[in-house]
Amino acid sequence: MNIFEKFLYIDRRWIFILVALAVAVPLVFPLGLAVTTSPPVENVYNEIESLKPGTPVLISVDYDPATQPELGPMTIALLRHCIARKLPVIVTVLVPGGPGLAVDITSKVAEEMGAQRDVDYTLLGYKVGVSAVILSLGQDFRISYPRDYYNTPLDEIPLMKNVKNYNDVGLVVSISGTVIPEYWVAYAHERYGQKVAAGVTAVMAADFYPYLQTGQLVGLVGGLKGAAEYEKLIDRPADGLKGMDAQTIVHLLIVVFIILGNVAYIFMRRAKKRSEASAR
Amino acid sequence: MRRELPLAICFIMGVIMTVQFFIPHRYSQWLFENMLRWLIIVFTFALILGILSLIKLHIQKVQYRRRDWLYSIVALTGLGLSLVTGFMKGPESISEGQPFMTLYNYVQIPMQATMFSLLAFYIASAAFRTFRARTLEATLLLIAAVVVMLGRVSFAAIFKDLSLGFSTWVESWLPGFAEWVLDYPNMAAKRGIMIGIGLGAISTALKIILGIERSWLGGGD
Amino acid sequence: MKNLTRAFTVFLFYFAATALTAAEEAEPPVTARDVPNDAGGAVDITWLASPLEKEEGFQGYDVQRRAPGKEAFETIAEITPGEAVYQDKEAEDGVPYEYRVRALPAEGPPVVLGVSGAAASGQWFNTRRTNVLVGVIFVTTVIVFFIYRAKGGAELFVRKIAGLEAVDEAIGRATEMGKPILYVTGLGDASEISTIAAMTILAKVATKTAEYETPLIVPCYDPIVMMVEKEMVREAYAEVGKPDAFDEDSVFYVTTSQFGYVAAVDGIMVRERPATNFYMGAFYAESLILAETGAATGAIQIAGTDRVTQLPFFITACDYTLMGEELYAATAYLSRDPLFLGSLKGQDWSKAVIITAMVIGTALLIVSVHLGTGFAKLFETGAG
Amino acid sequence: MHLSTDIFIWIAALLTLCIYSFLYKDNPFYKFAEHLLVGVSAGYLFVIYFWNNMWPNLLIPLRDGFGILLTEGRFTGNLAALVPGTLGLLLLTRLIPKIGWISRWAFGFYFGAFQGIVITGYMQAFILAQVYGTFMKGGNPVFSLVLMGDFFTRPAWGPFVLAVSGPLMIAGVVCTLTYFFFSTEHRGFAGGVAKVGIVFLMIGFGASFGYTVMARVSLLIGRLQFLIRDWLGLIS
Repeated sequence: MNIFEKFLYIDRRWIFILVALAVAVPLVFPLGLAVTTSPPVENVYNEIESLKPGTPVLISVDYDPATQPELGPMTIALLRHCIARKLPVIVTVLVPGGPGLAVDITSKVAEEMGAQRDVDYTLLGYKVGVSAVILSLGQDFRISYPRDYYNTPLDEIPLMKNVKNYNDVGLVVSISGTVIPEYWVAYAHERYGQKVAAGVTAVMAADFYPYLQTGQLVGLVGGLKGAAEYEKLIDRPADGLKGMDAQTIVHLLIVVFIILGNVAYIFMRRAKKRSEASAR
Repeated sequence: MRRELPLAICFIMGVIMTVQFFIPHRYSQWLFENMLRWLIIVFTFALILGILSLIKLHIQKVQYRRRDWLYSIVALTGLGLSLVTGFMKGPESISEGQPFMTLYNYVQIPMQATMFSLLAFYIASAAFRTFRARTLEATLLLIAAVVVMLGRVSFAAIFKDLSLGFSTWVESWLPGFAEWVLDYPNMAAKRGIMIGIGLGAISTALKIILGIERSWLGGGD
Repeated sequence: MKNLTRAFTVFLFYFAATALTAAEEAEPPVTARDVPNDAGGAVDITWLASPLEKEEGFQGYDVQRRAPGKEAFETIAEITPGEAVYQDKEAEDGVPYEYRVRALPAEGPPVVLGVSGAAASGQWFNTRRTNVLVGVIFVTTVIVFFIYRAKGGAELFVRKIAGLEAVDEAIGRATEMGKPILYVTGLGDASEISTIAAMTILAKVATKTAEYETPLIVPCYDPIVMMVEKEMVREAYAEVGKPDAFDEDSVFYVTTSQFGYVAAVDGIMVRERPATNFYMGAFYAESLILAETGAATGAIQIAGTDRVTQLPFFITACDYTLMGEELYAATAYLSRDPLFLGSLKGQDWSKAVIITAMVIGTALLIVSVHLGTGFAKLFETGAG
Repeated sequence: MHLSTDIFIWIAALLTLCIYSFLYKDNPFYKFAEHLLVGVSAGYLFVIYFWNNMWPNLLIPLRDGFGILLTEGRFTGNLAALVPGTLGLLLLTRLIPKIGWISRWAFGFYFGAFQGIVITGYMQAFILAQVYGTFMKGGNPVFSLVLMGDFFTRPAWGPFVLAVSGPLMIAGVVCTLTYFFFSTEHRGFAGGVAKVGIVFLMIGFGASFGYTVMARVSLLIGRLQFLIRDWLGLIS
């Protein structure tokens, strides 16, 4: 085993420690690096800005705790934006692990902004059968949601009185770490002409670009960076922006790792070839 | 009865939902709305079935003292806690501030969220030890990855803070270039894949409705 | 001269006639129309903006409706200035209503813009979805056609897949080195297509390992998958006439826990140091950890999955990767199973049509934007 | 440093550390936490399925329906919920191996319906709309002679990128589709086109790769924010 090989195959636990430090240090000692916004996120922001006050926005919490650190900040930013613009928010949930997160986020944001449940926002809760639920909302919300999360009949909720189906909703934003936004595209946008935007984990973000090009999605908020951009747009710094320093440093570290690893690999291959040649 | 009837039901339901799509008439809407209403209810049972099977598995593990049965007791205890707190106050139990939500917020969320953050460590070590530009293809992949990784974070800002000469160049070009890569070459590839996946899904659905593909029936007669 | 006057009169007459018809064709001030492609019960009313709109204090319009046999018009909606459409969603199907739109000036009585009649009705076919219907019929036809052809034993050609060519070489290397082969079939259950594909390829690999008597290790995530795979491997050994070489413990169940499974398989890689690792089937976040550990042990690695998000890790950490549909194609190629083969062929033909359409459409757009746009419209969807 | 005094924060922090101990190696702490998670989340799901679905969509309509039937003696639409309710119960027979086959009727019901939804929905969103998007974007041709003209009248970097990107995208889609075409050998012209397809695929996978790195790091940031801020109180 030559020196390059030894270098390449060091115990990975050393690398783990480096990564933990690269995240923790910038969190404790922030650098305050500037964040630039990108068109897909700006489009979501502009779409919400363009809605008339009083137009309901449907935010679908389609994620569970596994992706909460990534998607929670953007959900909060979107909620704050809608409530500040006096757009009533209807919150639905299409993954079973999600309703608890929706309860937590809506109640906290409402308290902080003095919003009233069932007037400024409403939490409809979780329903099974993703595509069936999305389709049913295009006919009548009451098909899948006879009652909200808190067991109140829909007709007794002031906010829902004038909401029958997608015709009465200005924008749907599906926030998810799965392909559920694709179902919103296929069943709410294509079938009922509903405008749809998506907030997704970075794992999925690159896969959603075809929908942006066709206009099937009006905009896309991707990962924690997307949340940070949104926080910048609404001028309310929170967890997203706070995390960006650490994000930048770890990305740099990983790029350095890739370069170092490949350089060592090339030298190792050369050294091997040379020793094989000399053996002959 | 055991195979023909479920196949027939599957066929009829599939055809109804497909044909309904093309008929805007109110009779068709009425049928559609009722089907959706029913689907949600039946599907709820399907998901509950999954949980019941899981409980059965852990109970059997404890019953027959299979390997790691002690951990199954841990799982069953957690399950019991959730169920008790979830039902003790009727529909009220799931509102904010209730014990059920405390269990969710301080036990389920931390663990589930931490699980996938483990990957951050593995990705870093793989970046160093495994991601190799072995072939031309892998090289292209890594270059695109690096562009997106640096273009989507405040990489350029570091240069600015260090006031290096070429900082403005990096600052103005890199994020735009990353966005271009995502908008055009990436988009083209993803669209190609998407059309393939779409055709695959349609063909699978067709085979199931027409009864050509029957593996969903499971074994037995 | 006489002829000239005559010609002139004819011309005048003709001009007047066309001008008149043109005036008739000009949009009437108010139009009521049944909403097309809907469930019924709705009428669209549109009108031309009144010149009064420019005046100060203009209050807007009101839309009125009169059912047949009734005397008076009833106001059904009041519209803000600047708008010129309204949809009456309360119309009864088949009733010939009359609609009247009035402009409301700042002062004085309303000015009637015009009256128009329409009856609501529901349609039995949504014409805007014709292209979807054509698409569905086409895809259904080709797929069913090829499945039946494949069942009938027709020779359907599938090209060689690069990753598969490497399989023999990889098994050969393990045999030379006297080390085992590790075969991981992912986290999918037995009904998933990718798992079925993975099992088909496993059967092929097993016949080779049986021939060379190379040890095979198959750790499983799902108990049912494990049972099926054990049978398949046993059969493969029997097929090449070496049933005794089959080791019962080579196919075994590990655990149904994502990270627990990874830890166990990692342990096997480090201890047994297999010469070749296969990862075929449905993979999630664990793909990265598996492929990394395998690369560190210096094994040749061949992967195949339809989980697009995991492909990048396999491509950079493995020697060969079957990407997405290649996994299915490989299965069709190896097994000649009519279901796999027929649907692969059907999808191939659909793709060929799509590629051709894309080329024709682009060519038309270059030649004439008008023609090309018309062609593109055939594929337009959305909004109802 | 303001160490948290909230017992629940401590529980959450310790469970988080139990999971992280997997980084050292698989161990009993990790296994304990993992099994606890399996149990708690299964219970959570059951409770949510019940209160968010069973209760409002099935049990309340049945309660109301039977209430009216018994007091006023008339049948109402609410009682229609009996049909899916019965089908649902049939589904549960799967737990009893001997009569498990009955569950196939209910399974066929929802499975068939979902497949029917897929066929038309996917044809619209994933095939037709994508083909249309390859020709037109926002009502303008993707392969635009106008943009190319702009470049020739004003030859600069910006107009060049604008003019070339559209055609490049079209080529990318066609080449990628050709790569996944299995009915001809990848030789000659088709082989060349497929090779270009691989280039596009690799750039696409690279973009996903870069983004995935970002995702995993974000999750770690979220968890360390919790440990450093909520538990250790090192930052506010």
